[in-house]
Amino acid sequence: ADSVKIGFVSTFSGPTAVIGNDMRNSFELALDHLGRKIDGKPVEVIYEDDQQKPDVGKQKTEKLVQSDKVDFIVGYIWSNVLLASLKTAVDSKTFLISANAGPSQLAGELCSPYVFSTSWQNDQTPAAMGLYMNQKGVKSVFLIGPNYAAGKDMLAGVKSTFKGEVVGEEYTVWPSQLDFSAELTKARNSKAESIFVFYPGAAGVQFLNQYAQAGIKVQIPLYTAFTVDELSLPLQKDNAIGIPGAQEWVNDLPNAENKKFVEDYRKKYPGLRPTYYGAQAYDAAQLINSAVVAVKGDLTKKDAMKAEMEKANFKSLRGPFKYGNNHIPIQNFYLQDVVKDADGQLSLKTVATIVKDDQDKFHDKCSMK
Amino acid sequence: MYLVVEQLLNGLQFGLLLFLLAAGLTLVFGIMDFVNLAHGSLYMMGAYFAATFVAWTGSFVLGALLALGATLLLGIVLEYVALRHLYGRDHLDQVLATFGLILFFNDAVRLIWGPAGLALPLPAWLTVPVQIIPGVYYPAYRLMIIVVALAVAAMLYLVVMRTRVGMLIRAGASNREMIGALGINIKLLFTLVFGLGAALAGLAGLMQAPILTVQIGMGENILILAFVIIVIGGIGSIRGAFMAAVFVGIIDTMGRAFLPDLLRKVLSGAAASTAAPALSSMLIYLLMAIILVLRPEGLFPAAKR
Amino acid sequence: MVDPLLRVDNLVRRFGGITATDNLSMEVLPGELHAIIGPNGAGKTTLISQLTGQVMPNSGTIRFAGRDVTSLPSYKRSRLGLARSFQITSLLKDFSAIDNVALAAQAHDGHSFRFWGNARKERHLRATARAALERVGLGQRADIVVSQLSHGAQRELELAVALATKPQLLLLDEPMAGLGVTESARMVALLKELRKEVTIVLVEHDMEAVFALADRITVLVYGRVIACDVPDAIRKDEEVKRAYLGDQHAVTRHG
Amino acid sequence: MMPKLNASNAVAALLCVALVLLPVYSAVTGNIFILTLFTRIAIYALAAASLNLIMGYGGMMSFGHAAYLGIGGYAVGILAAEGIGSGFIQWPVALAVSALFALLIGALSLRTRGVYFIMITLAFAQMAYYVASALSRYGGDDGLTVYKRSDFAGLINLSDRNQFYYLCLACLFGGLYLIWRIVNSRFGLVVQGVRSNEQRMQAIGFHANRYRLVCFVISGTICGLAGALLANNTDFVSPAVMYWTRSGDLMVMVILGGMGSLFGPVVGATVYLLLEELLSQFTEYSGLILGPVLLLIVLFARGGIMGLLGRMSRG
Amino acid sequence: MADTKMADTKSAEPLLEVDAIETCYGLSQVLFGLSLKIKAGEMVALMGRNGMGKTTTIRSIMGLTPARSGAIRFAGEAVRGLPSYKIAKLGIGLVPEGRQIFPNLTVRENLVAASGNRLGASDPWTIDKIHALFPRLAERTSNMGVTLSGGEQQMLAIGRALMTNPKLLILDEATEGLAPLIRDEIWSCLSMLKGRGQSVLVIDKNVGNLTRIADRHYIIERGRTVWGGTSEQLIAEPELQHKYLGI
Ligand SMILES: Nc1ncnc2c1ncn2[C@@H]1O[C@H](COP(=O)(O)OP(=O)(O)OP(=O)(O)O)[C@@H](O)[C@H]1O
Ligand SMILES: Nc1ncnc2c1ncn2[C@@H]1O[C@H](COP(=O)(O)OP(=O)(O)OP(=O)(O)O)[C@@H](O)[C@H]1O
Ligand SMILES: [Mg+2]
Ligand SMILES: [Mg+2]
Repeated sequence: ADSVKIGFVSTFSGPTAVIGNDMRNSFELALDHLGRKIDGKPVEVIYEDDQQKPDVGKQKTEKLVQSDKVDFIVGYIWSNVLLASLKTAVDSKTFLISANAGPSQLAGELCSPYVFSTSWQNDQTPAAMGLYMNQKGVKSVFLIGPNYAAGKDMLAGVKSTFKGEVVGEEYTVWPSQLDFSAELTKARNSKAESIFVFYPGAAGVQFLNQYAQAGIKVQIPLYTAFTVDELSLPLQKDNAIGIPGAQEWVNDLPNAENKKFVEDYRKKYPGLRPTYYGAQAYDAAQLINSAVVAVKGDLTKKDAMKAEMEKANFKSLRGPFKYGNNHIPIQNFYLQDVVKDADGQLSLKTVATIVKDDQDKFHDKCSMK
Repeated sequence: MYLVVEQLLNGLQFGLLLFLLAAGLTLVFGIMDFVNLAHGSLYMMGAYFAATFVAWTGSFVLGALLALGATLLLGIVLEYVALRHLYGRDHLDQVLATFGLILFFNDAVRLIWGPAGLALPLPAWLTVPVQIIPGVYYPAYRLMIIVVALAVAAMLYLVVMRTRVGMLIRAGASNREMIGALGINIKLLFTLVFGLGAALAGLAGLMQAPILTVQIGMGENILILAFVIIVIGGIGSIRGAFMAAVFVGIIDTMGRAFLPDLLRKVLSGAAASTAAPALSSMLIYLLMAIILVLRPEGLFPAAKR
Repeated sequence: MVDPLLRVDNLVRRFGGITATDNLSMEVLPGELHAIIGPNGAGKTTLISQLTGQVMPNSGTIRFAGRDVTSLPSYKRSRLGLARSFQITSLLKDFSAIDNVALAAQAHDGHSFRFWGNARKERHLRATARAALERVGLGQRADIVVSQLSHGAQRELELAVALATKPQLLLLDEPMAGLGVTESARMVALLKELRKEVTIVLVEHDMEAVFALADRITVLVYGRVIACDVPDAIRKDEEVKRAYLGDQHAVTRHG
Repeated sequence: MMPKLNASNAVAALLCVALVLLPVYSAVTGNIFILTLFTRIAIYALAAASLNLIMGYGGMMSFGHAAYLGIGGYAVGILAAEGIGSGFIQWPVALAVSALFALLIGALSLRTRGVYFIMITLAFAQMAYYVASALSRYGGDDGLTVYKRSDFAGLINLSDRNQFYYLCLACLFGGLYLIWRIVNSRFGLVVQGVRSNEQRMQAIGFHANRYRLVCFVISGTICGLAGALLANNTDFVSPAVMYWTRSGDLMVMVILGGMGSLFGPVVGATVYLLLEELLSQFTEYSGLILGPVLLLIVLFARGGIMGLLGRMSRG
Repeated sequence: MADTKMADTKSAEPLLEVDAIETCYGLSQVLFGLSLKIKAGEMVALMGRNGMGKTTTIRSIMGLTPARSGAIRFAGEAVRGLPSYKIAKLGIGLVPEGRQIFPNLTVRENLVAASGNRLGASDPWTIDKIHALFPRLAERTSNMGVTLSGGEQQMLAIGRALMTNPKLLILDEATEGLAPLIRDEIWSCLSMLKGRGQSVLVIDKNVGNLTRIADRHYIIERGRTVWGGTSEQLIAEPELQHKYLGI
C-alpha cells in the first residue's frame, strides 16, 4: 500500500458529539504534527459516526474493515460500542486502538494481540481517587453513580482502594434520570464525611448544579472521576471550583510534547480546550506512527508492528508509560483541581501525583503473557 | 421522620418539575389531540434561547421573557408551515412527522450552538438555599419552580375548562369540520393554541435548564416522562396530568430513596444490591403498566373529568 | 302459552345520577314482532345494548332461549343468535359493503383461527353475504367502500350485517332513521318478510311503520314500562298519548 | 388475486430482484460492505414487517417492538454463552421466549386502546431493557458478545457472508409470505375488522381481544426471529437494542414505507437505513436533511412511500 | 329576533343563490349543475331519495365539500371557495346529518361553544330559551355529549345551530330519530321561527309536514334539481312525488 489508512470510529452526532469532535480535533492535530505523513506515506483517515449505538458502531467497523480495508482502527468512546465492534477487528486482524473505552473484559478475557489501549481500564481512575481520599484521611464516603456498567465499575473502583467506611451507595437511572435530590438528601442524612460521584457529560453538569443549589456543597466535600473535565467545565462554571478529580492526563503536565499539544490545539481550534479524550486520541496517532516507522512502512508485518507497539516507544502526552501484558497502559494518575487561570477562566490544574505506574487488576485474566 | 418529609418534598417538587413540561403537552396532545414528539425539541429550544438571551442581556428575567416569546413564535411558525396539515390525520403520521422534526432540531442546534451545550447560570438571588422548616434547607430556585408550576396548572385549568376558548379547543379536537361550520376559525385558534403549547414547552425548558442542563437531546428522555404522566393521568385531563405528575414524582423519588433499604431487609445483600437499582429504574414504567392494566384509561379519564 | 324467547326481569341500569333502565321486565315471544317505543332518552337503546351485551346491567336478569345470558359478553350472545343493528351507524368504514356482511357470516361459520386460505374467496361466505345485501336492496353496491355509501345505504347495510349472522332474535334500533320515503317503504316490506323467519324487536319512532308491523308494543318512559299491549290498545292508551304519541294526527296522518 | 401492475408493485418486485441478486453484484465489484449493509437492512425489514402486522393490519400501535429484537438476541447470546451453540436449540428457544413474552404483555396491554396501548407497550419494553441491563452475568449494560454464530450442523454456515445473507433474505421473504397469507385469511380479516370497528365485531360474534392477542403473539415471534438473526449478524447483543428509540426507529420504518402495505416495511427499512448510511457519508448533520424528508413524506405522501407510489399509478 | 329588519333587507335579491354547482368526492362527481334559491324569510325544503345529493348540496353551500364550479351567493356575497367558518359567519347555522355534536363537551358547553350573535339579532337565543324549547336538554345539561340518546343529540344539534343566531338555518334530516311528540314540536318550532322571519332550508323525509309549513320545495335527482315549486304545486302534482320520491 502506498498510504496508511486509518479508520476512526467515534460519536459525531447527538449530544456526545462534543467528545467525538474533540478526539477528531486532537487526532488531526497529531497528524499535522507528523506532517500528515507516516514513514513518508500519506495518511488517509476515514471518520465514522457510531451514533453511540453498538450495532451501528459494529457496522461502521465492518465497513472500515471490509470496504475501506483500513490498516488501523482508532477511537471508541463507549464500552458497549467497542465490545460490539471488537470481534470484527480481531477476526480480520486489523489493529484496533481504543482511545477511550476501557471495559474490564478488554483488559481481561477479551484481550487480543491486535488490540491496544491509549486510555485506561475503567477501574483505574476511581481507584486512584480512592487512594487520594485515603491520603486525605477521609473516614467515610457516600457513593453515587449511574446504574450502568461503567457506573458500577467506577464505584467498585473507589471501593477497591478506599480504606474508610462506605456508608451508602446509590445507583441512579441511566441515562434518563433528571433529578438527584433524593440521592443528595440521603447523602446528607447519612452523615458521611464525603461524597464520591461519577457522572460523565451532561449528567455531571446536572449533578453539580443540584449539589450546589441544595446547599450541600458547603456541607460535604465531593470527590469525582470523569465528572469535571474541559468539556463540562464551561457549563459547570463556579459549581466545579474546588472539586477534585483523578486523571491520567491533565493539560498542564510538564513535558514538552504536552505543552506543544495544548498550545497548538488552542491555536488551531480557537475557543476550545483539549481534553483527555483528545490526548488519548493524539497518543493513538503517535502509537501508530511508532509501529509503522518500526517496520519501515511494510504494513503486512503485523507481528513486528505489534512488538513495537508493546514497547510504547513514543512520546506520550502523559509522559512515558509501559504496556502491560494486556496492552493496557501502566501509568500514573494525577489529582486535578479546578482553578481560575490568568485570564480569569476556569481550568484544570495538576495538584499532585496520586499513584505511579498503576496497573489494572484484570491483567492476570488476559491469556497473553 | 425528617427524612421522609424531606424526600416527600423532593418528590413533590420533582413532580411539579415534570408537570411544567407535561402542561404544554396536555394542551397539544391531550386536548388538541396532536401527538407532538417535537414538544421535547421546543423544550430544548426554550432552554437554548434562554441561555443565549440571558448571556446577551445579562438579566435572567429579561432573557427568560425573550426566550418565551421566541419559542412562542417558533411554535407558531412550525404550526403554520407544516403541522397544521396534520391535525385530522392518523396519530402515526404525526409521530413520523414530528420525529423528523426532532432529528432536524437536534442537528440544527448542533450546527448553530455547537455540540457542547450551554450554561444557564442563575442570578445570585435565586441560588441561596432557604430554610423552610428548621433543619430543612431548600434551594430558592426550586421554590420558584413550584410557584410557577402551580400558576401554570391553575391557568391551564381555568382557560381550558372554564372559558369558551377552552370549549372551542376541545370541540375542535373532536370535530374540526363541525366547529368550522359554527363559524369559528379553527385554524387560527389552533395555531395560537399550538403556539401557547410551544411557549409552555419553552417555559419548562428555561425553568429546568439551571437545574438540569442545556444540551442537545435534553428533551427526549424527559418527553417520555411527560407522556407517561399524561397517560397515567388520563389523556385530556388537566387535573389528571397534575395529579399524575405529583404522583410520579413522589413515587419515583420515594422509590429511589427507600426501596434499596427495604429490599436489603428482605433479600440477601448481593441480590438486593443488584435488584434495587434495577427495580428503581423500572419503577415509573412498572407504575404505568400497573395503572393501565387496572385502569385502561388512566386515573382520571377525561370524559368524566 | 309458549315459552318466551327472551325474558327480562327487573333490569336496572344507572348512569351516574340517572336511571336509564328502571326495574324493567318484559317478554318477547317466539315469532312475534315486538316494538318498543318511547320518548327520546327513555332508555330504548340502553335496553337493546343490555340485551346484546354492549352495556351490562346493574341488576336483574336476561334469559334468552331458556338460558341466563345476563353476564355473557356480546360476542357469545351473538353466537347464541342475538343480533342487533345500531341506531348510530356502526360499520367497518374502510371495508366494502360485502366484506362487512361476509365477516358477519364468517363469525357464525366455525372459528376464525384459520390463517392460510383466502377468506375473500370462500364461496359460501360470499354467497350468504350477497344474498343478505340483495335482500336489503344493496346488491348493486356490494363492492363500494362503506365510507362512500350515502347515509341511507349505510342504514340498510346495518340490517344486512345483522341478517347475515342468521339470528334467532333480531334487535333493530331505529332501522328507518335516515331512510327516505321510498326506502322506508321498502324496509317495511322487508321486515314484513323477515318476521316470518325470525323474531324481531323493533325500536322505532316511525309510528306508521310500528303500527303496521308490530304484534305487540311495549312503551318505555324514563326507563319504565308504562304499557305493553297490542297496537290498537296502545293507540288508545291515554298515558301513551300523553307521554309519547301526542296528537292523534301524528299517528294517522303521518307520511 | 392477480397482483396488478402498478408503480408500487413494480417497486416491490424490483426491490426483491435486487435483493436476491445483491451477492452477485457484491462478488463482481468486490464491494463486500454492501452485503453487510443489506444483511442488516433485511433483518430490520423483517422486524418492521412484523410490526406492520399488528400496527398496519391490527391497529395495535406497539411502541415496544424492539423488545423482541433484544429477547430473540439474548436467547441466542445467553445460550451461546452457556455453551449451547446449536441453532436447532437456540432459534426455537428464541422464538418461544419471544412468543411467551408477547403473550404475557399482550394479555395485559390489550386491556388498553390507542395511545394508552402505545404507552403500555413502551413500558414493558423499557422494563425488558432494564432487566437486561441488570443481567451482570451476561454483560449487563455492556452487552454480550456472541463468539460463535449459531451452528446448524453443517446445513448452513452462518459465518459465510453470502450464506448468512441468503438466510436473512429467506427469513424475510418467508415472513412476508406468511404475513400475506395471514392478512387475507379469515383470521386476518377479523383482525382488520377489529381495527376498523371493535364494537361492531363483538356484536357480530367475534371475541376481539382473542384475535388481537394471537396476532400480537405472531408478530412478536416473527420479530424474535429477527432478533436471533441480528445477534448473529452483530455477534453481539446489548440492552441498547431494546431502548425505546429503537422501537421508535421500527415504527418510523413502517410508517415511512407505508402502513398496512405488505412491502411497505421493506421499502421503509431500506430507505431509512440507506439514507442514514448515505447521509452520514457526506454530512455530520444528516438530521437537517433526514428530518425534513420525513416531514415531507408525511405531508405529501399519505400512506408512506407505497401509498405515494400507489396514488401515482392510479393517476 | 330582528324580524322586520331581516325580512326587509335586500328582499329583491335572494338570501341564498346556488347556481349550477358541480361537486365531487375525490373522483366521483355527485352534483351536476345543481341550482336553487332561497329568499329572505322563506322556508325551503330539499327532497329526493337517498343518495341523490341533498347532503352534498348542503356541504357545498357550507364549504365543507367545496363545489368545483358554479356560483354560490349568500347575503350578497360570493361564498364559493371561502373556508367554511367564513361562510358560517355570514349567518348560516347548520344542523348536520348524523348530528355531529361534540362528544367531549357537556350539553351546556356544546351550546356555549356555539353561541354568538354576530349579526346582532335583537332578541338572540340563549341557553334558557333552548332549554325551554327542549326541556329534555335542561335535564341533561352537564352530561357529556357522547352519553346522550340519539334523539337528545338531535335536539342538541338544533339548539346549537340556533345559538349562532343565523340568518339561514339549515337542517339536514331535521327530525331523524325524534319521537312523534318532539317531532311535532320541531315542526311547530320551525313554523314559529318562520313566522318570525327566519329563513330555513330543511331536508326531511316527512313530505306531509314539509308541504304544510315550507313555502317552496326542490326535488333533487342524481345531483340535479329536477323540480322546484310551491307546496301547492307539489300537492297538485302527485305524480311528481311518485316519480321522484316514490310515494
Ligand atoms: N354512557 C352513558 N352515560 C351516561 N348517560 C347515558 C349513557 N348512555 C345513555 N345515557 C342516558 O340514558 C338515557 C337513555 O338513553 P338511550 O340512548 O337508551 O335512550 P333512547 O330511548 O334510545 O332514546 P332515543 O329515542 O333518543 O334514541 C339518556 O338520557 C341518556 O342520556
Ligand atoms: N365521502 C364520500 N365519498 C364518496 N362518495 C360519497 C361520499 N359521501 C357521499 N357520497 C356519495 O354521494 C352521493 C350523494 O350523497 P349524499 O350524502 O349527498 O346523499 P343524500 O341525498 O344526502 O342521501 P341520504 O338521504 O341517504 O342522506 C351518494 O351516492 C353517496 O354514495
Ligand atoms: Mg336510542
Ligand atoms: Mg343525506
